[in-house]
Amino acid sequence: MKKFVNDPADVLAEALIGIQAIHPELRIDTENRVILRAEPTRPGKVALVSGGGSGHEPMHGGFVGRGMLDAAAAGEVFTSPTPDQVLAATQAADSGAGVLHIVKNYTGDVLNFEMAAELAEAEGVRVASVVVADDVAVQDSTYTAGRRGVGTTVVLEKIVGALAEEGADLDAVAVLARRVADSGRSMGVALTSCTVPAAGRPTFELPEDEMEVGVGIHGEPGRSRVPLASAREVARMLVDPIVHDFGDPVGPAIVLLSGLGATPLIEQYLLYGEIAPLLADAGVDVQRVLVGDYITSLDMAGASLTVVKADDEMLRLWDAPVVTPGLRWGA
Amino acid sequence: MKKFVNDPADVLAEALIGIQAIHPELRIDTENRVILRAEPTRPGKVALVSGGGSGHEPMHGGFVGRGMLDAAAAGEVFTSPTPDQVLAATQAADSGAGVLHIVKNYTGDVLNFEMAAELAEAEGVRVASVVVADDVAVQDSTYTAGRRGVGTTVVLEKIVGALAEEGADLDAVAVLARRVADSGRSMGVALTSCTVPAAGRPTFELPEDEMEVGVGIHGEPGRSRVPLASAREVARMLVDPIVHDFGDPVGPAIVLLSGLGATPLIEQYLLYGEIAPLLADAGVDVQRVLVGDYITSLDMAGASLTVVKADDEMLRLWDAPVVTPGLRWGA
Amino acid sequence: MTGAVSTADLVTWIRAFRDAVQQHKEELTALDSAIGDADHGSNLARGMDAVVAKLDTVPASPAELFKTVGMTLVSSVGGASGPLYGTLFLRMGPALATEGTVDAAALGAALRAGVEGVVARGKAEPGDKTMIDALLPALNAWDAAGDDLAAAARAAADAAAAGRDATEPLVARKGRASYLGDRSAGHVDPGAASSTLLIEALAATVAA
Amino acid sequence: MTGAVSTADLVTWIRAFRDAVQQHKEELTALDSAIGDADHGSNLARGMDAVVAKLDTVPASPAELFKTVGMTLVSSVGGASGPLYGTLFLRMGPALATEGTVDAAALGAALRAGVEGVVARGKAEPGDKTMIDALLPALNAWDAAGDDLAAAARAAADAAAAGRDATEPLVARKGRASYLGDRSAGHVDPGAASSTLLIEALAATVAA
Ligand SMILES: Nc1ncnc2c1ncn2[C@@H]1O[C@H](COP(=O)(O)OP(=O)(O)O)[C@@H](O)[C@H]1O
Ligand SMILES: Nc1ncnc2c1ncn2[C@@H]1O[C@H](COP(=O)(O)OP(=O)(O)O)[C@@H](O)[C@H]1O
Ligand SMILES: [Mg+2]
Ligand SMILES: [Mg+2]
Ligand SMILES: [Mg+2]
Ligand SMILES: [Mg+2]
Repeated sequence: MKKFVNDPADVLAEALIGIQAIHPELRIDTENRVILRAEPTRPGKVALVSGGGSGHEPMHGGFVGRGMLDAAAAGEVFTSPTPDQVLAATQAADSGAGVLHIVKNYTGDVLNFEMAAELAEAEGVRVASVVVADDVAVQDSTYTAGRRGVGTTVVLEKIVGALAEEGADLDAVAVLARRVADSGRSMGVALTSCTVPAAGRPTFELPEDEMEVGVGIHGEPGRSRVPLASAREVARMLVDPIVHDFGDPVGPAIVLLSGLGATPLIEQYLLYGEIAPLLADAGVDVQRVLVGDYITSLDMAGASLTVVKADDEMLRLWDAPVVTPGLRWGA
Repeated sequence: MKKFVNDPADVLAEALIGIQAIHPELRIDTENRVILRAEPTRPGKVALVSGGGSGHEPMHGGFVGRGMLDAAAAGEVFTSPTPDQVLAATQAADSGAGVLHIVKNYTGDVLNFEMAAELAEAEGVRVASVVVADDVAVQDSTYTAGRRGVGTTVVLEKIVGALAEEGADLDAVAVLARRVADSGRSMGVALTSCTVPAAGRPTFELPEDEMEVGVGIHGEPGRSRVPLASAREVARMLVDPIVHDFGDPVGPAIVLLSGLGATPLIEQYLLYGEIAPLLADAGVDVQRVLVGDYITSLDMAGASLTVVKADDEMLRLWDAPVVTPGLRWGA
Repeated sequence: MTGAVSTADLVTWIRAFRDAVQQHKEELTALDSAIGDADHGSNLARGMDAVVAKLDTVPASPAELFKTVGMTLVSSVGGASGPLYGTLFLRMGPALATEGTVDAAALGAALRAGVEGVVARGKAEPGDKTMIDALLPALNAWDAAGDDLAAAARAAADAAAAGRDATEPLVARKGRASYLGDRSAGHVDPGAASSTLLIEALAATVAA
Repeated sequence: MTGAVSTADLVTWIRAFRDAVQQHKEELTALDSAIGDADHGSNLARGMDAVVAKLDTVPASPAELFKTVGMTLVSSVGGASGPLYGTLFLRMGPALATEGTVDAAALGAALRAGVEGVVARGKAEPGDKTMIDALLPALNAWDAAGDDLAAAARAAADAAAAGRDATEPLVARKGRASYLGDRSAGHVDPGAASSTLLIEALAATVAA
């Protein structure tokens, strides 16, 4: 395992030390492994709290800051945070105006945030939750755990963060959050497996001439394994299922192409060059686009495409200032 | 070779198509493979032009924009651009106030920029040049090609870009550029080789239990190959040669830790957590710090540390607004 | 130790479970690599280490013990298994008397309360390819075995193992493995494997 | 073709060099992988393809031909070898008459002008482990061989090959390989290898 680590058991704790050294504008609660804005939440402002397993950097800690999250609970690598952690994040972030939990739809995340919300409400904190379940690689069904949450999370945190910054109340914030969550679809592909530090070996074996289509961001194997394809073909494998899942013409949209950790920017640029015309052909009117590492899967080579249908309000909030380690503009 | 590419011969051309689709605020001269700001250079403003081989994204094209570069010439992967390309960039960027060429010290870059400067001057464009040679892994000597240019380039482009934006003349811009270039030192380490798309296989073989210390950003083998070490030991291998090379106590500094392309942010955070106390112990007073992928080497796993001694003017210019794909703040 | 166990015996069980998890940590993670995210072994190992660190002094009662185990698992494991294993123990405690020893019937009732808690939290049904597929058969075997504690525990452990093995051909409908659809078939569920270690540790403890 | 070559013959040489570069492209890149950045083969191949694309009509004179070759290499190769190979040809042209055929002495003088141009641009000295280490011995052997063109070219090609081989133990002092310090020893210089292909192509052309 070739990684910059010391003892694999210490990866999260030590990464947090680094984040604190790099970002004085953030505050780390080391005991609870919570990343907060250095400044406490403005009285009256609804707080946005997210979190999840680590290994997806910059998500979530890298999206804490003005215009986006108020706090993020960092679980162990690929392991959702515990209720205690989420509770600590929730209590620290609450200004009295209530807290929105932004949860990616994984059983662990849902259960731990659920317990945390119960505990927080018992302590008198108003909590609303939104669950992001945007991964079209997973067949949706009420009998299963449903779809995974991927890139729409980032878009949601940005847009809803801007609304909270404007002073909207918890109900309004939660309504918009659910609207954004419902408007997003994602699809990913892996060229290599990631290696969980504590496991010490790749989560799956992928021969030199194969790739995983529909892979999860925790190295969960995808829905199918296909021969290694050109960027042009990969673009189609990402765009088609998303467009198909939307059904209706998409219209104005915010698009995110995220590298999965080990895919360099030049490949992401090239891949997006193939994706853009396919989106246009399919009636996706790309209004805003981000390409880079935003939601990763440790050292996995691959990419994940997210398309979020966006109305004027969402675009306006997208353009509002944001000052976080992972997203920054307007200030 | 597991990459998002079509024909390896088309990597650069196709990546530029992607960049154009992502960044409407940039203009791509596809024929000459030059990346420019969409807005022409303000009359009277000195233009900053850089460039080099591709495969180091976001450098250089990702640093074109307000407060940083005016144009960047993109060579083939790991191959410095030709004089024609640099000439085209120079002519397009010049507002009449002259052009600063920012050149990394590689034989190819130096020769091609030199020829371009001769051609540009023959066309009546005033050109000054600064050569960045900051890689302490390379023994310096007048009998050799000297040191390579690495991360100080990014810091220089930011600081000097801010000065040019303020309206300083070419001489002043060049003087500051040389001062920044002289103030920076870098050191890199690779855990894996990169793979040049046209070559199709890793540039060097590195066994599972070894790493290259002092590696170059083109996959040039380093000065020594040592057993795979912990992040704590790697931090020392990066910090010690830099501090030793400075000799005198460093004092206030800007620090850049760049991933080399396939190293995820969580490892970079962790590594910086180990670097920070070593820098403090060595008398480096870190005033500003960037950690992320800024100057990469295709899909190499590894990191490069840069320390630039910074006086108050340099810090002030560092903090000035910058709006580029790769660096953005203050606007 | 045929009819009933003391709190100290139950602590021995919990310690034995920790040892079994440590011993099978890599195996559990390997199972989770195949159909999940390669962390079930380290998750449970981290949690059970935290639990054992709290057991230097034996708790006052079984109820107390299970509360400590459950709270510690909830606050140290994370993932899906943290709240689920946590709930299992948190629900077992209140089902028990706060004093004295515990016999087969009492422990069986406590286990039932725990497993019902897991079902309530996780909404898994039998055959969904989860820890439920080892725990439910274990419970049923326990009840069917009658008054003898050692026999009940032995029957439960065997049933858990059979339930665990039976998860192999199943297509997962809950948890991370469900994302795989049909490709989840052909692998044993990691949570069913760790639950079997739990019941097996109990059987070994009461047999000793 | 013993005493002199026409522009068309020289075009044949340039085409033969392109073919040789294409044929040895992977080998050149492999040499560059060991002590450089793994692009010398693709760099030169790209450049020589661009050159040959411009030679559908035979240029008016050797001077014209070399100018085209030099300019095309400068504008299509990049890297260190682009300006250096470009300079080689750009300096060869003016050293030649603008009409008629070229004999051994004239071609030798042109080569000398070219190689001096490479030295002036790249500041490499003999023994620095660069293309110079193949080109300079070739030049000296050419001059020593006298009037016979085929003999001069053959001698030059053999000397280039020997010079190329002699770069193997050297520690590089110029170009990218110099960053390696002592670790650059034990590998043949890629530019010396490609230069040898150039002179070898000439020898083959004039021998034909
Ligand atoms: N809804 C559920 N109900 C019961 N058990 C579940 C459920 N979801 C997951 N599990 C169990 O949890 C195990 C995975 O645990 P673990 O790997 O620690 O968590 P995660 O899936 O969050 O990484 C599965 O093997 C399964 O037995
Ligand atoms: N200063 C120099 N003088 C002469 N030849 C040089 C010099 N620097 C490099 N070379 C030659 O260039 C070759 C490398 O060419 P190439 O790989 O195409 O360029 P780059 O090093 O920019 O990738 C070396 O093998 C060497 O022969
Ligand atoms: Mg997990
Ligand atoms: Mg090169
Ligand atoms: Mg798991
Ligand atoms: Mg090279």
